[in-house]
Amino acid sequence: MRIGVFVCQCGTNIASTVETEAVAREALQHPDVVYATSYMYTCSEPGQQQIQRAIQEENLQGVVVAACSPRMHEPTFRRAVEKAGLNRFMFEMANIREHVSWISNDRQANTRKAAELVHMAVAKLRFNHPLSPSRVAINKRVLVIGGGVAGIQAALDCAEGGLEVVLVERQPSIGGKMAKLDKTFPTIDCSSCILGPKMVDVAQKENIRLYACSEVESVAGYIGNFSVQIRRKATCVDWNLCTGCGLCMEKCPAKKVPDHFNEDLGNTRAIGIPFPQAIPKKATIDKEHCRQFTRGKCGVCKKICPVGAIDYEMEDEFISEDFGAIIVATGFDLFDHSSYGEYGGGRFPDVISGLQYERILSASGPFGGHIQRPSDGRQPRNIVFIACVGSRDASVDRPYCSGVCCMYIAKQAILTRDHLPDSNCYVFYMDIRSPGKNYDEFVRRAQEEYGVNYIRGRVGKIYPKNNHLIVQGADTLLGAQVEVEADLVVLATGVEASAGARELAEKLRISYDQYGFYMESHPKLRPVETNTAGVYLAGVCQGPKDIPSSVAQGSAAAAKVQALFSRDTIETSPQVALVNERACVACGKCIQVCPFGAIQWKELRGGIQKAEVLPSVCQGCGLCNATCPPKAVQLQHCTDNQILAEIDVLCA
Amino acid sequence: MNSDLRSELHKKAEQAWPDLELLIGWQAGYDDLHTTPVFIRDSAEISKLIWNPWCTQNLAVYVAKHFAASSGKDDKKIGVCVKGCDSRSLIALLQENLVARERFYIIGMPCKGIVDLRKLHALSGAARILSVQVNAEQVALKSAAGVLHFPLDEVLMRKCRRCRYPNPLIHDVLVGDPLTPRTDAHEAYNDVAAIERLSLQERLAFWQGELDRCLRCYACRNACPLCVCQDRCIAETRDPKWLTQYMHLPEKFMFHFIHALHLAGRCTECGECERVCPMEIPVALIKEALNKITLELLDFEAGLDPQRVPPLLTFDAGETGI
Amino acid sequence: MKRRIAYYQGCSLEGLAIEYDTSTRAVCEALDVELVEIPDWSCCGSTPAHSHDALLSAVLAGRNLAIAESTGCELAMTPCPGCLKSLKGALQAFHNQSERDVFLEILAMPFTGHIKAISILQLLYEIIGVDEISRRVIRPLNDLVLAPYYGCLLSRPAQFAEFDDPENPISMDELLVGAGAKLVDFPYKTECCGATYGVTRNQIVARLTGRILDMAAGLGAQAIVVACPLCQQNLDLRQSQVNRYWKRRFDIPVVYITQLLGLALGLEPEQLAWDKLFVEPDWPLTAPAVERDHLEKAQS
Amino acid sequence: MTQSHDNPAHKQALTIVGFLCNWCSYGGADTAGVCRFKQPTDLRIIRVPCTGRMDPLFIARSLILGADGVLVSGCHPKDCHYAVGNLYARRRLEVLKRMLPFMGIDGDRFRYTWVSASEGQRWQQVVTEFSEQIRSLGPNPGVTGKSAAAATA
Repeated sequence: MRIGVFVCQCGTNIASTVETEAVAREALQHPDVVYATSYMYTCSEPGQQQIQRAIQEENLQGVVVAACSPRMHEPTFRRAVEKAGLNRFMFEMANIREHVSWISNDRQANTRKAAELVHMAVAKLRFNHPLSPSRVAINKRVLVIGGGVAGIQAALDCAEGGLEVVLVERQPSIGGKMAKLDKTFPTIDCSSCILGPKMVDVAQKENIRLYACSEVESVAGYIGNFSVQIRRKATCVDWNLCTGCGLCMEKCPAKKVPDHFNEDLGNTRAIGIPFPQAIPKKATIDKEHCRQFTRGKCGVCKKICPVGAIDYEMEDEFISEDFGAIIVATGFDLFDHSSYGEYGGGRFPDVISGLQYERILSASGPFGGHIQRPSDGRQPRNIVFIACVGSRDASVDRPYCSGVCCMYIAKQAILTRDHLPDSNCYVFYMDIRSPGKNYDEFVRRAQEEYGVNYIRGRVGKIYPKNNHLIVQGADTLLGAQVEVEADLVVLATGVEASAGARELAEKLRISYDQYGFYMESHPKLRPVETNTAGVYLAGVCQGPKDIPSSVAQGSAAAAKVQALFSRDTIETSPQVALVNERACVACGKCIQVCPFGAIQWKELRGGIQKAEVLPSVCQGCGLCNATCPPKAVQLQHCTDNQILAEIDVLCA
Repeated sequence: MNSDLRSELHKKAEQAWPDLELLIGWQAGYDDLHTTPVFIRDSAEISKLIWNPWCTQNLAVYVAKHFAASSGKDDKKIGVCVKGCDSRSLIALLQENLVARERFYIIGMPCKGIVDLRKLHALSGAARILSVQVNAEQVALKSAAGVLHFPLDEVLMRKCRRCRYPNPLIHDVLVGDPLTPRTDAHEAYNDVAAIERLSLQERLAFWQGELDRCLRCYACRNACPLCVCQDRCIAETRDPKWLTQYMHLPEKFMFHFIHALHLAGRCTECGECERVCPMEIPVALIKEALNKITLELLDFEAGLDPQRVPPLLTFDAGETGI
Repeated sequence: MKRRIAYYQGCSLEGLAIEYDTSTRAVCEALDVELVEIPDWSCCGSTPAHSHDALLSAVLAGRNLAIAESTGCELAMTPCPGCLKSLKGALQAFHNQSERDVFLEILAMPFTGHIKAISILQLLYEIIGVDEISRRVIRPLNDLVLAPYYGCLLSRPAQFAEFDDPENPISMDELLVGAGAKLVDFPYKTECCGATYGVTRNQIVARLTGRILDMAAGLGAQAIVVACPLCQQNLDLRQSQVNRYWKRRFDIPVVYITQLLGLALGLEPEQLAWDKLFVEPDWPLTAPAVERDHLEKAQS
Repeated sequence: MTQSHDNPAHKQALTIVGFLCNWCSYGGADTAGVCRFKQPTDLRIIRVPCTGRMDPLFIARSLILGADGVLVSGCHPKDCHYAVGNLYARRRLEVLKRMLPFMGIDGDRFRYTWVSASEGQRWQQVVTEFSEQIRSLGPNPGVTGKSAAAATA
């Protein structure tokens, strides 16, 4: 092999503590190295041209660049050598900047280390082989998991582009948390008026298939070719027949069923449609409270249903669908404030969560939009809002800012003052976080125009006294203790990862942070991708955010899918495992350990079994290679021989 | 007593024969002190089968290496005779799905211990051994120098002195009654502990001395029932090239690291590697040391429960301390 | 079986809070608990020590625990929450790898750190248990309406106290209910009593304890029940100061949990040092004892 | 940082082989470089995709051949880019670590650890500590030394 070595000076980044000329000179000593030089900026256009010229003139078959981290410029140089006619895998990098010049000022030691790293790269390169990617066809269907506003937006944008979309929603209706909101900040427009038409669009788009009351059971496959099993939970109502007339709900005798849509503030029936604008507008039986299930007899809905849709025997159904990409938009849950003992730990009915107050404010809510106390229905006069309940509080393991609470409190206080001009609103806050278009102006309006009393400080204690709630807190600006005799306390409960988020992440093989929010590929530059190719993120499942950001991410994820699907095939990395069938002893250990199910049995003539890697499924981790006793499985571009060559340079 | 058991073995082999295409057992060797494996394909040869304290070979070695992939004609099975320790090798093979249980008919031999020929020779000194009588407790060794008597325990294999499983843990039929495990068994890792008591330098010197004798004949590997790579062993392959043919210490160390680490969490301590070593290197000790580690670290002993997965082929996300 | 528990009395219980000491010993005896007084016990390392040097405080408390260990007891109980905090601080210093060596060096006594420090409430609630105590009640506190007041230290900081709920403790509540009393839903269970400001700035104490007394009175409590000498002192001894400050006429007895349980267990007021209270109860201390058989019948 | 690493007088050529997973620890080492966190210069890093790729034999071979130290570093458990590679690795590496001293090779010459791509400071600390540890152990006699005792004397 004819190898060329190019030592980069990176201006002075490398050259100031490494003698690059000496490194290049020493490289010429190594077997197969026929050309070595040092250059100011190897990654620059002239630097790349120098490599390409040398490939041609010196007839190089392999190139080593000693420069920055391969995580930085490996793709750049691979493209450069490819343009000059070499296979892009006939290239190796020695990291002499991040791992050498930047971590020590000892010129002598650095130069020796750089020379050894170059030697290792040369030794490895001598075992490199040209590799070429294979291509697999893309199944141009997309799965959207979660039917909140982010998922709806993603589904609509994909459908608009002509893609076939399947939208899976865990609840009986799409709409997510936004469907429960009364108004939205900072424009005070009605939440269901802006979301409703989008929900209807989802139902009407012919290329969107909606599975409500359904969950993703398992995911197999890889980008372009996912195979997903979906569990359609038994609703006990045949949705093909149900017309959404609501008769069953009217007649159902179980009347004391907690209304989850109204955050348990009111009661509903054991069968019914969660809210009037629900999509799909189909009834569902709540088995936990339905008398047919709890007592074994009732059957009222079955008798009354004009289309005979009720089926108590219905069981969960499993369907399998294939997709080329998956958008995850599973949203969030609200922090459960019962861990705040100082706020009553859930014992006081008039200390409520922010979402409960949304339902109270909503005209379709439990009190028809009249603000009243859950305990006695009395109209409150003094209302206290407490910010950062389950946010920015390490003591409840929620050190992060939920991002939306400052704004929704301001909105709720404004709406309260609007509804009840005689009321007094108090907001206890730590800091006001309002970085958004017209957001800070909105908070100012709450303070200045609507006369909401903002008190900077934490609340230490809430206790009932004479049918009031005494809110004890600190005003850190005045340096004084304050007490407010409140009638209603609204806790600005923060955002936390949706229940089941971790389990779904395991199925999708995407990573999540310690709080259960999904990890994007890069916090700045790849915000909607995950580390699993073909799986994208939208909305709060990735981290707290408001409606505009969720919608933007939904659209962004859709755009990513459209870009992926604009091609018919995708290239798969050739850095995958490969079985040498002659060496394989069919012990099956590689199949056992592969995290991706990428290795399977292959039967040769005569019934002889061998392991076989599916290159499009293999992610290239090399676990099989490490496990295989006769080393019949070799991870391409990181083979045993390549690693051994590097070790031998150092140790032999 | 041995003759009773031998006729019982013959009787049970005859009974099983209609379902068998092959029966692997022991037969007499070139003298009374040696036995050799026998592969019976004709019922007339069943009479060749013997059972005595010289039946040292672990016949499980043939199971995975030669017959795992073969499929039986007319659903006929392969019969194999196993001692308690040998049965653990079979279970280890089952744990890794290297053999199918239904392919084999296992004849279990409760075993009181196998005589270590090397110990006999050491005891007889230079004198040629003429004959040896073994009864329940005693060994009578007749050599040119006269008759010597020893307690049986003194001439048993190292593994037998710490045997906890005299009865096969898996079998289709048992020859003789199950035995009570010995109550005076040596601690499982006595011999490992003896090495561990040495200083680091002494240990290195010990292994340098022992492994320097290694010829890289690979007998230890070939006798191992769990070394299933056979001639694809990376000690000999060129691609990947883990070892050169150069006969120096690092290559010898490396070979024994390969052999031992490939058996980590798998070795059932049948001791065959050490028995067959022509240079009498205590190579089994390395595997025993690894077994001690996997037991302490991962609470695993190979070859006991066919359902358990060897610990290095699986993981536990919740485990701590490593 | 008689339980043997090392007893650390502490300085408060020798003086102002002697009724706490008397009643604790009496109740423990009635409950078959043998209190082994720590021989030659010394200062627990409270305020004067810990405000000067945490290590000094830890070693002072450690000395008492080391002696307690030598008595063979596995638990050391102290009724005073301040002492409890000091004793736990010693154990914390011992179990902290970086502090242990210097701690032991200064201590210069054998110490294994196996002993556990608990409060009287923990002894009654967790070790003896509400069930056993209520089984032994022969004079139920039938008509009494009580406000249980825990103060700051008994259940907090949570990771230090490792006992009861930090914001809404219930151990004393359950013990009192088990003894037959009625409770008010007392929102000031864990409010501040002013603590040692009683000495330096007693107006603060007057203001804070006034709120507690006001709440208890407003809810109709006939007594406030406490388990801390400092709380008791601020609420009881200083009640007249509070009355002057607020221009009120509070007249609420502030009693130790052990005094009330003692009555319920059939002990006489003299055995429980009821006469040491400043605000005397206006209700009879000894309702007629109920026959044990009769009580058990009623309970079953 | 002290300048001691930069003083050639303190130097004694050591060979420390590092096996770093591409996703976390290699990135962590890059981060340390970008932040200019000064480190000893004895470490030579071999990039592998995942610690799951690490056959313990690579480490055994390095130490048998005379590497003075071997450092393996990967993603934190449960943060593996390939989900579970490091969970397999930690068992295999720990078994090796405990086996080495039985064969007369100092287990302290081998360390495995978990450093994420953002933990540049932690990487600096790991490299510094490990290099100092190896420095205090001195050169590895390997397995060829005529007498092990003489080699360490």
